[in-house]
Amino acid sequence: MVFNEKIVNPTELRHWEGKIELYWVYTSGSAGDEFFKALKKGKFIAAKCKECGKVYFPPRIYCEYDFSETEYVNISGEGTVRAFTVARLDKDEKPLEKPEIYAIIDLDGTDGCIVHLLNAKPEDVYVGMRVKPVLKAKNKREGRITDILYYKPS
Amino acid sequence: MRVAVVGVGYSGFNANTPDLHWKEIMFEAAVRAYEDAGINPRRDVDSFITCAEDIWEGFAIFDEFVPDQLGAVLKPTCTICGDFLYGLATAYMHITSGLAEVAVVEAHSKASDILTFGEVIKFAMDPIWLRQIGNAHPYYFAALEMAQYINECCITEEQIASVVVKNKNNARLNPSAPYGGKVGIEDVLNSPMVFDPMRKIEIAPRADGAVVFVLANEEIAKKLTDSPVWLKGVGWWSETSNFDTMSFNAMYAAKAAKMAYKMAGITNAAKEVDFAEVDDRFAFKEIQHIEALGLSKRFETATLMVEGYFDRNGELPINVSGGNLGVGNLLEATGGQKALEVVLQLRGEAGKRQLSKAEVGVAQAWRYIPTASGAVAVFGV
Amino acid sequence: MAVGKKDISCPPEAIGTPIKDEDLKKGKVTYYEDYPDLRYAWTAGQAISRFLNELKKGRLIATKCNECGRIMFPPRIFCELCFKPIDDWVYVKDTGVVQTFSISYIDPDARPLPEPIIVAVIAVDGASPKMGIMHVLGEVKPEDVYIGMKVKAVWKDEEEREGAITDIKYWKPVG
Amino acid sequence: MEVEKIKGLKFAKKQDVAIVGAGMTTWKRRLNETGKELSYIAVKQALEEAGLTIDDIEMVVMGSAPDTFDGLHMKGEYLLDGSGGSDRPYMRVFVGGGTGVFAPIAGYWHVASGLADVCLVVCEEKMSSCHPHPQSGFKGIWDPILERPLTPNLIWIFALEMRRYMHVHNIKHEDIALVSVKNKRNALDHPCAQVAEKITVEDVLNSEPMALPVRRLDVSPPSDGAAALIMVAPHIARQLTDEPVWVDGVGWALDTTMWTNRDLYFPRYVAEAAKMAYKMAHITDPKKQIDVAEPYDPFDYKELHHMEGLGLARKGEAPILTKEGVTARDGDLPTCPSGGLLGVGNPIAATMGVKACELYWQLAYRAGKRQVAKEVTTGVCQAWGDLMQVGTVMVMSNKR
Repeated sequence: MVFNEKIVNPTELRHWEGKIELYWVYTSGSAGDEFFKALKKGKFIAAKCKECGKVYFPPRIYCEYDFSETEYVNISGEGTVRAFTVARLDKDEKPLEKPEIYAIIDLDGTDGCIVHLLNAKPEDVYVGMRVKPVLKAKNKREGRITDILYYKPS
Repeated sequence: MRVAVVGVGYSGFNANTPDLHWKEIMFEAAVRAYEDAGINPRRDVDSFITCAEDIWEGFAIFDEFVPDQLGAVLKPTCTICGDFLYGLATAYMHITSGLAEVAVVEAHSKASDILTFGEVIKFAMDPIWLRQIGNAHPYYFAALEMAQYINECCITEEQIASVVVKNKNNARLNPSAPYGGKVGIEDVLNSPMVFDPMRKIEIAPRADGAVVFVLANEEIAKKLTDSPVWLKGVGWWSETSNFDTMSFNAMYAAKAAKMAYKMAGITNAAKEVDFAEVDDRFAFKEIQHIEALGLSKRFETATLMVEGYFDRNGELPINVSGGNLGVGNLLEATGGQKALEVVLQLRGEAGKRQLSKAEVGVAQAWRYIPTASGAVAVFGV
Repeated sequence: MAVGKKDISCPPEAIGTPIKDEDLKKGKVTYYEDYPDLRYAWTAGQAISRFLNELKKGRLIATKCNECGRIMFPPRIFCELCFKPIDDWVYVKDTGVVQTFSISYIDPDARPLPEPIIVAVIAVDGASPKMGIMHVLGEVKPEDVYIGMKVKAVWKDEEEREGAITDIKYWKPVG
Repeated sequence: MEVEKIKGLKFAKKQDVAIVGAGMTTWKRRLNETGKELSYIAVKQALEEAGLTIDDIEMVVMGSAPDTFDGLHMKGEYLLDGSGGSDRPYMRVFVGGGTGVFAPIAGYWHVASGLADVCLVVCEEKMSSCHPHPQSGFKGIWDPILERPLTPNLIWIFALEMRRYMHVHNIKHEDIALVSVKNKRNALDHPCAQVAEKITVEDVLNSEPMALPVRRLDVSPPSDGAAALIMVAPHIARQLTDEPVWVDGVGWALDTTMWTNRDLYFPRYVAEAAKMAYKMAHITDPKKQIDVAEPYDPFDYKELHHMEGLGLARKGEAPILTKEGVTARDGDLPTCPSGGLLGVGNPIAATMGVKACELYWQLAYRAGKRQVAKEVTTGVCQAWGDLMQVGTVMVMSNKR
């Protein structure tokens, strides 16, 4: 026996709607700040582990695996598509007006990658495609990842 | 010291539960588990563990709302932010470190309470590098992984479809599976492509439910029951939290399985494991996880899937319960439903879907988008 | 291999980059501001559905456990101490006694309130001792509130009630 | 079933647990570093003190309080790489504010069960991300149907509890304010402190009212910060140091969700947790056997409340001990010699840095200027959290 009685009439059952009424301000952090300030100038940087030589993108101040410090290195920001998907649903699982192509892009000169949008026709995209970033106009850049509008075939 | 499962209970699993508060589904599952074990939680249990995440529930400190409905008031009670199988690992450690003789693990899903599911998953993504990009549902992240994986392993659409077909049909024999159905390969291939190469039907829909396990050390287990199910091994592992260092090949499951198998003394999983319940919240994940658990070789799994090797009457049945594709995405209770099915099979209490040979079973769960973490538990009689 | 020396002082150094709100506003550091839409519809369930429906009728309902004999308020569908389902539903009075109180000058976001509000834990008459709920007090000056004060619920008009805890506007002193 | 008969078996652990290193970041209102970077800084320091590298770490425990602060769902997963959790078993434990001592308790069971010989415990909190105010993050701690519609502020529960405590024992606010004065002064010696200062009782009583009886200086500030602790098996400890600090006992307990149904004057959840920890540590008379204490002090009355829960003072007696100077750094029972949350800061879970880490440093005689005057062998640290519900207690000793 779990319960002695239960409500039978469904109109007597209640629910209560609510929202988490907060917003958040995320600082980019030490490495992030360095990257976005460079991006504002149109430059790309990655972080190289001083110990094992692994080059991280997104850059970070530590090597994830040996916990030693890193140093910043310049990269071109261009890369190669490793995988992609054509997303057709929005956050509420309703159809998107225009499908978005997301791609994992291995960046040149790094062991890392970026996940970003591709501006191309879905049927033209292929694994191994060379792509380059398209940035916002210099005066519109805010120091965020969205300063990169999208990647496009190069 | 050996650790046994001496009682299991569950509530659900349903697509929606408009009549019960999440506390009430936890209570239902707990009462059934204590009844099954023949214990009184107010007197006999030394430690209570709940597996939950704040934002799945819509709370800031969910731990507050845990004790009452488990019978845990003023007793050692805690929350593990992880899947149910992480909770099992914690209970295992509580018992082997002598902190507890009897420990209770609970996990639940009240997914139907969440109105903005896509937004909630997106909230788990790195705010600086990933969350801001695009407007699509975060399912895209799993689709990227799928795209890379099927490309690497040359897996075809039909092979992925056969996972859906198997699980949806298995679920038809499971009275607690809300998403079972007579589905054929054609039906899957006709399902709309929503995140190419992923189809809508390959994404597990959400479900509500709660699972409670009672675990005990060897001495107490033998007093409580003549035929305990042993928790032979448990493992959990995290790859990384960053998309750039993730393997996209379920390394987390492989490493967790290695840890669990070592504890259980299993050297050749493909031979020694009789059946398994693996995470299939996206259809391709099942193939990935079968490989990671060492139940078949890389590049061969998809072929074996089509050949019926993993069917209910196949060599190595996988997801006899219907898996997540049949039962639903149970959030942190996903591993709970899997462990529950394994225990029921080992006890011979699985009803119409009972397997003829069930002596060693494995349950595996992943922590969902956007993580690369997961846990594995090995049970045996 | 012993590295520890008794004379080292821990923590050896304080690392971290403190920043001020102005640094964000002036753009000295980069940041991202996010307003996610995290919405829920919590199922009220057996006990609370009934409680809310009774509030709409201007009544307070509690539950009873025959094993420990407690009349529990706010109601729940199980007794958490005996770990069994409840045995009965009973109405309790809309009067009670202040167990403890506070005078709050701030709102949930720590902004100052125009007028301080008085919040209290009120043990409701008819339930077991100390079975209280949190609510606000009204029609009383902050300096006149005391622990042990008898209070009574002031309800919204019937047509305004929606089956919510706020159907009670506040509790006012009696006697 | 008769479990009682064989209860004697309990605490038959596989191996003892020692602490060999700790570290923490500075604690400030807002730090530029991300949560991952803060965790990394704390871990790096702990590894250095222990003389270990990240490769020596077998498992990682993360302690972090509600996700609403950092603003990340599954924030344990997000913090993973900076905490050294990459390519390792990694688990996040959570009991709200009590996590600061609960995370090391989890580290204890990882090692005591024999699953890990070296376990890293990391606690992190970045409260400044949460807007409009870090306190807003607590909006979600209330029951969504019964309490949230009343638009409560977190401070309410403390004010209600403090009022009840003052009423039952007839305690004056001046006596309670002494705790704030003591801890903020102690914090002057802590390099990471956020609000260390010399203040007087009058300053506290005249500070801005928040939710009376609670005033601004009765409260600890919101902070960003992280802390780390390394727990190891005896055979590892012996290789690293001649004088490790041992974990003698752990305990935790969670009280009912229905906080309005309890008498708030006594923290029975702390008392239950202490009972478990003391039993394990063979402590029968805490007043005599405990040399130094780090009870949780997010509010000044809370230190007193918790001393009573820990059995370090009789009910209602803690304010008298404080007045007599017993709890000062050179007193008979130094309490919060670190400066506590009131002085160093309150990055919720990361308060491990002034609770478990500080107790370790005191017992290892590494607390520098904060080292208490008397000789110490055994100490207790404690944290508390949720809706005035959870007590977590750990007893440590530098003698085996």
